[in-house]
Amino acid sequence: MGERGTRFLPEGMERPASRIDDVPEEKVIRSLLDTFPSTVTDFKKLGKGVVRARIERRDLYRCCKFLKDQLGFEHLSMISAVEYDKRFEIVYHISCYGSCLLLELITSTPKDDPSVDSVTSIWGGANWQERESYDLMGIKFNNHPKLERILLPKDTLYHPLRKDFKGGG
Amino acid sequence: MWNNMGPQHPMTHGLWNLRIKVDGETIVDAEPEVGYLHRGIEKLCENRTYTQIIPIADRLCYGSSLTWSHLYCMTVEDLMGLEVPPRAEYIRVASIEMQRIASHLMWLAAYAADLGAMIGFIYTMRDREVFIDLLQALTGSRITYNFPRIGGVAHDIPPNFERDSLRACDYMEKKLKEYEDLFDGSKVFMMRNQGVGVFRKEDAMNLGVTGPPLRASGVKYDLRKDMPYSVYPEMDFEPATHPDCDCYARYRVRMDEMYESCKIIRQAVRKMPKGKWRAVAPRNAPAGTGLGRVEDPRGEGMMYVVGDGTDRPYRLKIRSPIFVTVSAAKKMLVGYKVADVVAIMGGLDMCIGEADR
Amino acid sequence: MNLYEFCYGIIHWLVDLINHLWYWLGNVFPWWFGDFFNAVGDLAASHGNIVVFTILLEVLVILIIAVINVLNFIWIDRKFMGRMFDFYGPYYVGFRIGGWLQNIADGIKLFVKEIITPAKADKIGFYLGPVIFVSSSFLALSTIPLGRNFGIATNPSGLGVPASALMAFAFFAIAPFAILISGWSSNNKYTLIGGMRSAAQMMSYEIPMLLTVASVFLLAGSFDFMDIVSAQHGIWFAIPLALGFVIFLVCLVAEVEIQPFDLPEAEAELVEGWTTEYSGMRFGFFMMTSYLRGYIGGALATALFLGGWHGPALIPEPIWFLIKAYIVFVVIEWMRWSTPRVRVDQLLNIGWNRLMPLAMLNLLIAASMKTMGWF
Amino acid sequence: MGNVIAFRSKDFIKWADGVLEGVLRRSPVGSGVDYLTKDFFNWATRNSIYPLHFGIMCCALEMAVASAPRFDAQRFGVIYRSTPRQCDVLLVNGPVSKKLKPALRRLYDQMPGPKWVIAMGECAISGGPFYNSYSVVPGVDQFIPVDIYIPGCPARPEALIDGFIKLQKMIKENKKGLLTGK
Repeated sequence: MGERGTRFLPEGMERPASRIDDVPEEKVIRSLLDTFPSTVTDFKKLGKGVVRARIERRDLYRCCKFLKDQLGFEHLSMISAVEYDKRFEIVYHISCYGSCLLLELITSTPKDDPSVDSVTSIWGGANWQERESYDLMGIKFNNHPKLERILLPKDTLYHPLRKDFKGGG
Repeated sequence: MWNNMGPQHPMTHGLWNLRIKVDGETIVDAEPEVGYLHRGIEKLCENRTYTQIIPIADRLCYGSSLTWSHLYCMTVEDLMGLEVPPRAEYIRVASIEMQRIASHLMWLAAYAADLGAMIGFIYTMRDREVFIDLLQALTGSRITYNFPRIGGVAHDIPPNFERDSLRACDYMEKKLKEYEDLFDGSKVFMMRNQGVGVFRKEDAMNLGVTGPPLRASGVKYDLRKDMPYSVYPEMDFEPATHPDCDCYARYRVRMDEMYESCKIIRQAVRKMPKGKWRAVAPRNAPAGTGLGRVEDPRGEGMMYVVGDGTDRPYRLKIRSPIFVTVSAAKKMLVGYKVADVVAIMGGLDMCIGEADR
Repeated sequence: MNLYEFCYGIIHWLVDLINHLWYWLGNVFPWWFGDFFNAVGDLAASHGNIVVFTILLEVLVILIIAVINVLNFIWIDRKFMGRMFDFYGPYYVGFRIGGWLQNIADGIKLFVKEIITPAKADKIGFYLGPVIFVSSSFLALSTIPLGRNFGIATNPSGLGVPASALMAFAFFAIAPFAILISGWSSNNKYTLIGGMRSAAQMMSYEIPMLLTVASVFLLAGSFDFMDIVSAQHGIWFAIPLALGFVIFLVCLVAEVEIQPFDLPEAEAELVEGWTTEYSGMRFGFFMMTSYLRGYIGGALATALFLGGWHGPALIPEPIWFLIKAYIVFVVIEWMRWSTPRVRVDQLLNIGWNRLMPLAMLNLLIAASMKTMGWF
Repeated sequence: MGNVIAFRSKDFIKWADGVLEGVLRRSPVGSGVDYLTKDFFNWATRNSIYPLHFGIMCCALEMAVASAPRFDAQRFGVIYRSTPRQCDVLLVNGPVSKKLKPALRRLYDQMPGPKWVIAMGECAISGGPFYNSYSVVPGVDQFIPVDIYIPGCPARPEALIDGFIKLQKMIKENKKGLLTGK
């Protein structure tokens, strides 16, 4: 595993201080719990190399910053927004280039105020994915550089992926 | 001067709009605009049963539809906790790699046509038919195959499939040498590619670019190796990388990937075990979440499905590699000439079907 | 084959015929302006008139030859491309004579199509662009003789142009203005960029081209096509001036805007370049004239470097000339369909940094050969 | 008469055009010209079909394949042009989303007449698999007149070539001469 980690580490990148190579899942859980003891909950190991954690939305930005800078999660794969009865859940799938590890970070917002902090300043790749979530699900991302509709025309009045939207599908 | 390139423009290969601000012939700002092909697939999936979604997943990307239906089936199998028979996995891997070659050949055709070498377009399109024929023999269709099923594949391989695949791989490797003569041997092609669209490793990693553009920036990140799925751990291959970060590196990475795909197809059809090719899948999925990640020809494809105990998914989210990659267009384009737009954006292998969903 | 005598004969016969008619009319109706008919008949039969009509007929003949050649060129282009690309090219149209009628069908279809002038276009420029482009190209064509006695500008009537080669290049160089005018007046960003590129490209490739042509002038000691071709009686200039011939071909490709240097109409980046807004027959004229310029280019290369109409006497002179021009054109097409397109800064770089010094070197070689007295 | 004198030159040209063309069209000269030219013009028009180089979805790929060596639509004089100004046929080969609809309509309006529209594939005909989506127009014929429908999802290249031949037949049935054609 150690050999593998160095082999896939990109050249010229600084190795983060607490980079995990061996038994990554437990290490991630431990360091997250140490840093955010009150806001990180509900750990679960979903499969080989996939960890799920929930975080309250007030700590989301700090947690993402910590994940990128300290734990080496450099790649934000996907941002998905899911609507439930009472809340919206925003699921971040974060992985790192070096080790086979995928973190599923879930945060939830109430229905009357669907807004979370934007992580665009941490991962540039989040820019359009957040815009897409805003477009289709109506979630507001605070501090986003340009929160506009991206897939639908600018004058659309609805957010189609919400369950109360009945047109089409 | 702001200039719209699209939605109808020969450069776009699909349906999107690149707004560039030019100063003379130099690009000073760029802003891609997508959404012209938005079909609302995520919403459509919520009202269809799990089996009905497979054809729609096929139509996500017209360049490599098999990868997407395979990804969908993998995701739902993860949700249902299904075990796929090994023969089905081998058939899947062989067909996906054929699809990858076909997709890369289509990219090469479009790229050559963009750069003005019509001969490249014609030759690659001609040789792509070999693999399209193989896939047609396997699945019965040319572009949208509807072949993977939840828990396996639709049917067994046709007779003589192994022989034909091996022949096709030999033919392809011969032809790839020819393309290398045609393109790498051309001074003009090298002039148009080397040092154009330089995309540093740090930017590529920050902006979430995956697939050949990322590997062409020197990052060895291939989900087939890094987070192996299906039977890829048993295959012997090496993800292609290139340290140059420019358009030529992207071209080289894709060419090398085609060689690797030939290798994988050979191993897959030779190692293919006997047995069943399809497991019985339940009609309803349990409540919970499922996740699938594959290495699409264009990057990291990902699906996230939320089941609620019924026969329809509660939510299906699709991560499209091109959607994220095209958002990095500004970083690549600024500072180059108008003529480089076709080389840079063509080098990303745009497939708008999956980006707009 | 003597074009002038041929045309003179026809015109003379026609004038005689008309004269007889007039005289007959004058005899039949003597009471009704009889003298007038006789006077008109005498006037028509004057030598000056016959010469003028002869030259007009010559122009017509050359025009017909040019148009047939252009149709052939488009057909050869498509068929040759087809052979390179593993397909047939046009095939099913007309009487299945290899798809030769395809070009005629295209032309007639474009004639039937609606002609659109964009609402915000500059009307005068938009109309003038194609006119200048087509007419300047035909003027350049008119100066090139196809045989010793087969040309307009160099005929034995004494009305020919003395420096016909110089004239040809002068007319050939008008085209960038037409392209610039039509690109600017279309009021479209792509056409504007295409027009600008065209102007930059043509002007920068004009200079090395004329320098190589100057070396030919130096060796032949004349600005006239007749003298240049007859100076190549012993040895074609392509052999002593091999470097110059290559430079000339490269510049020619840039001048007639085909593939490696077809930046003004680069299809992938500028939709159709400077012809984007033109529809119907105006576009047809542009397309036809671009092939006509290919023909002119082949003819110029033939006349200046490949010995013109010199060849074994079995075949008539104009046919020799056309065979050589066709071969040059096919070589250009070969380049066209197998190379990618260069970028505009690279194009200018090639023009100024590579071709210019080489053209100077070529001129030096020619001058030293002349000084040594080899020519 | 006073009106005629008060004409400006432009008006005069317009008036003369109208009157002369009207007279010509109605007179035996007009019908004679039409009779002489219609076969020829019709032959030219149907043998040189330039579709617009415009790809939307899966069928666009088959459109590209149809011009590649194996299927070779160029045999029939089919050449793809990139600008709508020089095209005869608008080949709609995919679902038309609501965001694309104005752009497609504009492309159709920019094409010079006579022009035809081919709807290729199920998506363009009726919306196809996306018929009930919130952002797809169910069928391109809702806002553009369509002449030829090519079914298939995606339509195969042979089907596309067959569509072009059907279009040729359709043009052949509808002959127009020099004067009636304009």
